[in-house]
Amino acid sequence: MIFDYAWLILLFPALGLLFNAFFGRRVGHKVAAIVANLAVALSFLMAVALAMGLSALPGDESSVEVLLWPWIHIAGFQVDMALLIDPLSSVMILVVTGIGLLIHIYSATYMKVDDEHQPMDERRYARFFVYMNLFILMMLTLVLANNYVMLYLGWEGVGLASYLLIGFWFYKPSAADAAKKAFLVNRVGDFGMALAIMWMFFLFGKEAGSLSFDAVFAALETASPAVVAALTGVTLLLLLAATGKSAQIPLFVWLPDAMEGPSPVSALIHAATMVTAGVYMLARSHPLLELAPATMTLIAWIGGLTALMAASIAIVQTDLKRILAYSTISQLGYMFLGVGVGAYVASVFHLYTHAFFKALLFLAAGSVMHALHGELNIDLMGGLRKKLPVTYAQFLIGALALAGFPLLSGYWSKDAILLGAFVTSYPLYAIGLFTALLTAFYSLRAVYRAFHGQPRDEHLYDHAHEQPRGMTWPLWALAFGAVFAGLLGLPAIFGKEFGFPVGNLIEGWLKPTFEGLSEPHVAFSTEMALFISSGFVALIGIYLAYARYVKQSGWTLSLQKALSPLQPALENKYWVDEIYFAVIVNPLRALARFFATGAEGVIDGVVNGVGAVTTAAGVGIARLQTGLLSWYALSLFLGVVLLLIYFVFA
Amino acid sequence: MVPITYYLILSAVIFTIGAVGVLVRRNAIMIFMCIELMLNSVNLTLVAFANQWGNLNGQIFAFIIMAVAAVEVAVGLAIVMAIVRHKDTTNVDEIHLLKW
Amino acid sequence: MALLLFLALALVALLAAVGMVTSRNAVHSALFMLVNFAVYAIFYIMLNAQFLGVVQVIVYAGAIVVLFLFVVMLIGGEIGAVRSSLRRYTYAAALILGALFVAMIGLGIAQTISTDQTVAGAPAAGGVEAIGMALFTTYLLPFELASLLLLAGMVGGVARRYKALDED
Amino acid sequence: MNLSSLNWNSLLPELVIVATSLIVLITAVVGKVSRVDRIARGHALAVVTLIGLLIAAGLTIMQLSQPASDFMGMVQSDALSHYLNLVILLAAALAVLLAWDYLGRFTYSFSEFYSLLLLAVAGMMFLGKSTELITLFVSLEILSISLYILTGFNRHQLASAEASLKYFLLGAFASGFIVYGAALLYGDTGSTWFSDIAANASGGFLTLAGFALLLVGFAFKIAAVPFHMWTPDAYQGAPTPVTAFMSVGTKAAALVALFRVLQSAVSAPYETWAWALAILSLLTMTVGNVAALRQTSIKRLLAYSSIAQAGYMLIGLVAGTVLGLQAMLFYLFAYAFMNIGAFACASLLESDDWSELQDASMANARGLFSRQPLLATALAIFMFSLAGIPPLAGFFGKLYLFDAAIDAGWLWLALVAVINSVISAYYYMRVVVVMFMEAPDESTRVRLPIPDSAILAIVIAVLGALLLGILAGPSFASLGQAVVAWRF
Repeated sequence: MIFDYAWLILLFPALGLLFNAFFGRRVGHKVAAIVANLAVALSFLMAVALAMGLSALPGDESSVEVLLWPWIHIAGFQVDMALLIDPLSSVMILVVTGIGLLIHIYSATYMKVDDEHQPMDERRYARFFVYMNLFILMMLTLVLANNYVMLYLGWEGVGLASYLLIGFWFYKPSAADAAKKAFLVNRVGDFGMALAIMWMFFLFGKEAGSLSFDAVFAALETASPAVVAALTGVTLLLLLAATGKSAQIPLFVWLPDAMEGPSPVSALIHAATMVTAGVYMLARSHPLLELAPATMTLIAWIGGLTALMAASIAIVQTDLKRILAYSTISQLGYMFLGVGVGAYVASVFHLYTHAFFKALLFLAAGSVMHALHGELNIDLMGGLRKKLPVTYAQFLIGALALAGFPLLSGYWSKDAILLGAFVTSYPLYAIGLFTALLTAFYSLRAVYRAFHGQPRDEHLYDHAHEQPRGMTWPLWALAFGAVFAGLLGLPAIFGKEFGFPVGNLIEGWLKPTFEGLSEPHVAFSTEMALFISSGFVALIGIYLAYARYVKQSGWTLSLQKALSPLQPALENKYWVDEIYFAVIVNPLRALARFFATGAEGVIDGVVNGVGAVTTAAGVGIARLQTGLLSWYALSLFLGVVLLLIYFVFA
Repeated sequence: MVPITYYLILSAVIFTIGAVGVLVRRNAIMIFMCIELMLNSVNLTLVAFANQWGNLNGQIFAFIIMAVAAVEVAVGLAIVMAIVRHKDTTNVDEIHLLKW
Repeated sequence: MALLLFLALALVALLAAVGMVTSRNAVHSALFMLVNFAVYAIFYIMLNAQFLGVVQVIVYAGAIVVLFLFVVMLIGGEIGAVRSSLRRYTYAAALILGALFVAMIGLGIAQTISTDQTVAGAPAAGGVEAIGMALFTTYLLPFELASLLLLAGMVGGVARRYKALDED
Repeated sequence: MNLSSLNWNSLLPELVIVATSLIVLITAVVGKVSRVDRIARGHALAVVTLIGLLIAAGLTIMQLSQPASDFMGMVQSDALSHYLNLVILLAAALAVLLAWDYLGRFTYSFSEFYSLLLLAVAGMMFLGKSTELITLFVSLEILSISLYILTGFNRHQLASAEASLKYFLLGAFASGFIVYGAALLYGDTGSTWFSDIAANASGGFLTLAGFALLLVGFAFKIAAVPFHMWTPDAYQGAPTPVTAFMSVGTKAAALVALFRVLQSAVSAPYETWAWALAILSLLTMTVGNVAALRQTSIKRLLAYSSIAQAGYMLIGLVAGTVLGLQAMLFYLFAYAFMNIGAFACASLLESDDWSELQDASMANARGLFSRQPLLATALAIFMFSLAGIPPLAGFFGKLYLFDAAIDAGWLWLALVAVINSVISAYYYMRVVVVMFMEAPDESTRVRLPIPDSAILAIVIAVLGALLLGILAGPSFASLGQAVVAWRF
């Protein structure tokens, strides 16, 4: 039985990271890269095998739990290290290992030079792959966990890998700051996660004896109204956690800065996989969410507004990777929107297509960066399509998929979410549709600014060189996915109406996980109308970008002038960073100072608040250690006599 | 014949004198001598008990304690000398670099 | 007779102990200690531990006290201890604790060991042969461990040997 | 008596350690070598030491599956002593890795250092096995004497000498009490064997006084309040590898030996000694944690933290159940990894200026993350583990200890321990915050050189702290099987 060997999927990356951690810097670039790639490749094969094994099971039993070992076992409460293999997790592991493998392959070439474009030394090179394998391991732990505690383990683990990789060029202050920012912002979210788990422990721990998804969800069926009421709180905390990990309002600020990490990291962790963990976790917790409609509504609005806000900021960004970062936030907003309106399948579908085209875009951006020796400002590019035709083609495919160009993968999945929004709430649908327009505009803006027109910096242009071969074919593979991945999720209704041999594959696959929930369905004509309108909107966006940046039509300039009052807000990212700085960072700094130097006044103040007795004890105990031997001996002798008296008279 | 208790009480008293000496003396070497006094009193206790029980157990123990005391002296005096080389004092009141 | 001898010797031992603890001069203390140890040697013999009595003289009087004296002479004894208010409290505390300690131990001895248990003429247990036999049979392990202990002490001394090398 | 009739097998690991110690020692007197060669020879000696430790560990592991055995009734080889041996050997091996480069900074007496370290290891191993008072006392002295010397091994530093003097005088003072207690027990029962003591004890004041004094000795070694005063000073002054080793090894050996005494020699009622230990435990963790709050030296902070940790571990003894023992052993393993790991990181933050008291101060760690992210991360992991944050080993150790306490009816003690954990989180987090959130000073901007051996030690410790956490269930269960076999 293939499931008995499911643990192999975790073992391979673990072995890979151990090998590179211990021997990586001695074996040279080639071996280090091969080992790391092989580890992920084997994991991917295992993921495929698991998915195939799952598909062989009858539909109503397609969920397998594999116990690795009992983990925590105290007085009537048990948490296991156990893997849950079901349709949802199988999609996730395929994405994580599949996209992960392609990015690993790309990195093997990409990371041969460092941020200064100097050859990378073996040590750092191996370290990079240690982190990458660690990330894969942790991400797999996260998505395969069968309980909340293990999920939290993976949750913190991917966070750790993420901070280490954001700060990979740690000697650059900007990178160190970005890592710090990611760490801090995520702490807020993770705190929510920890609280949510504790709360669930108190709600269900006794009854279910475990925090496994099955046990918790089963306990819901007999839950008292009080427990159901408490679920709103629990789910709000889960939402807080998800907004941290998935960079949503209010905790999105760390993601743009996270672009300080190497490009493959941005592609893998900050676009394709880790940031989607929040979406995964919410989708996984859907039985809880279903009982907390208020949270659902909040999720939908957070998603919608984040999508709109991030897309609008992306329009004015000039740093290629930052445009993509905001676009990631915006696309994650769509996924949240999908979850919030109950269109879980659509969300997961978008997660899956997004992984392809966003990874493609980031890697293509990475290869632009490579070509231009680290330059990312699109204002300094231009005309690159002549110099970098392959990269141009790849980037264009990614951008079109992101823009929702009809029939490409992004088109299908975005529409599925918009459909869900349309069924639930017209304002949300309107926001989503308008965001689609912005999305199409900013993605093509990036393409036109970077690759079309005249070179704006001759020196950069002259030195540009096409990507090396090792980086090319993973990109083509991703491009293939960006074009065709959507075909797995063609609306079922198409199959019915047009007589396609296959219906909505992904919906059929995920059905067991989201059993009992009906995906939104509307009349065929409505659905067609929605499809056409969103395709139309995407084309408008693309045309706008074309008119503004290629044709440079006069009316676009006057339009821009008309909108210019908005520009400061956009360029300053709605001053969110500044607001946070005032409201959160400064108090946090104060807290840090308090932790660091609190010895004197502050701690006394705080401790005084708790009780003057403790202060006295604290001061007293520190002073008791006088450094004088006689005093120590006296204390010892006092102890001796007290013990004697105690024992003799007890 | 001497009651065994006399030996025991005597050694308890001298043990205590040694312990009190450890607390009140300030010279490291003196403190150390007081500890030797304590160990010796223990030996007396052991030998007295051995006599009472009529077995060798206590005597062997006392013998081993002598070995321990000898080693402690060798090591202890070396340690005191190390301090003297640094600080030129054996007064433990003046040796308080490490505190709080 | 034996009791008288014991009482006389006990007095000497006590006085020597008090003298050792209170003497200002470390050399005097060491000499008081020597007296105390010598009295103990006599007690050992009275208690049928002849071998230990001899060892006591050789090891303690012969080696340990001499070593102490040697070091005291080398680095000078305690010169006029500094008096501080803290010390007075220490004295009081030490004496009270000491009294309590003796009381507790005395209580234990008095309760468990009856006073009419006298030093029995136990078998000539403490001879060299008996001790030797015991050490090399039943108590082989602690004996060997004691050798390890001595080794550790020796190594501790040896470790000081690279002084010249370490300090340049 | 025939030597070959003795059960040497039960002492095999200890014999290997002693033999290694002798081998290491002998090289000190062979030939004359230049200074450069001396360093190389020091490394060779470290390798020999490691090999000896590994062989001993291998033999111990092989013995795990064998039934309990004894050697002339003096020592008992059983699951308890085997697991203790593993903790001690692990601690020693990590300490050797730390000493590898560190030692050369102040001495050339490599062979003495390693041979004393090995003797201390042997002493600890014997201590955990002793079932007889003389053996117990001699073992205790072997480890103490070795550690006194090791504590004062850095002769360029007054602090080291002072630490050594304080440790020695107080240790010898405590020895006086422990040996007096042993004498009283002998007087009470006429024997120094635990089994006889348990069987023949009068149960009167003499017995109780004897146990009380014996307990003093253990409490001193465990660094339980109020017998802890030497600990911060000795730990701060000693060379860091020695501190790391003794903070784990001594505590482990003393705790296990105390457990053996309590279970096989004590005839006093459970309530009597359990309450005494409970109060010691309460005092120990509270004093340790409160005093650690204000420390500015990471090394001294860790010293106070190790006092507090001893308080947690005493809970296992208080419970006195299978679960308690199991939890204590688990915690010892966890503690070996996280505490030595923390000291390893601290040793890298130290300066070479021995003239004054300059050890790993908090200021040296400022902004460490932006200088050496991996080192900072490792230290953070150890701090998190010591603070008991999931999913690290320390968390599970505490969880099991508290669970054992509640299971044995000591709910209040578990609650006190939880409150203490919260207090302790403050100072552990302070270190993390300083490393991650503060900007480095100009003076501390330099990259610290990290020797390979220290990296290896830290990596092992990190892996241990992580894996014991992730594999908490199975490792706790396997300890359980061994411990249940132990007679209760």
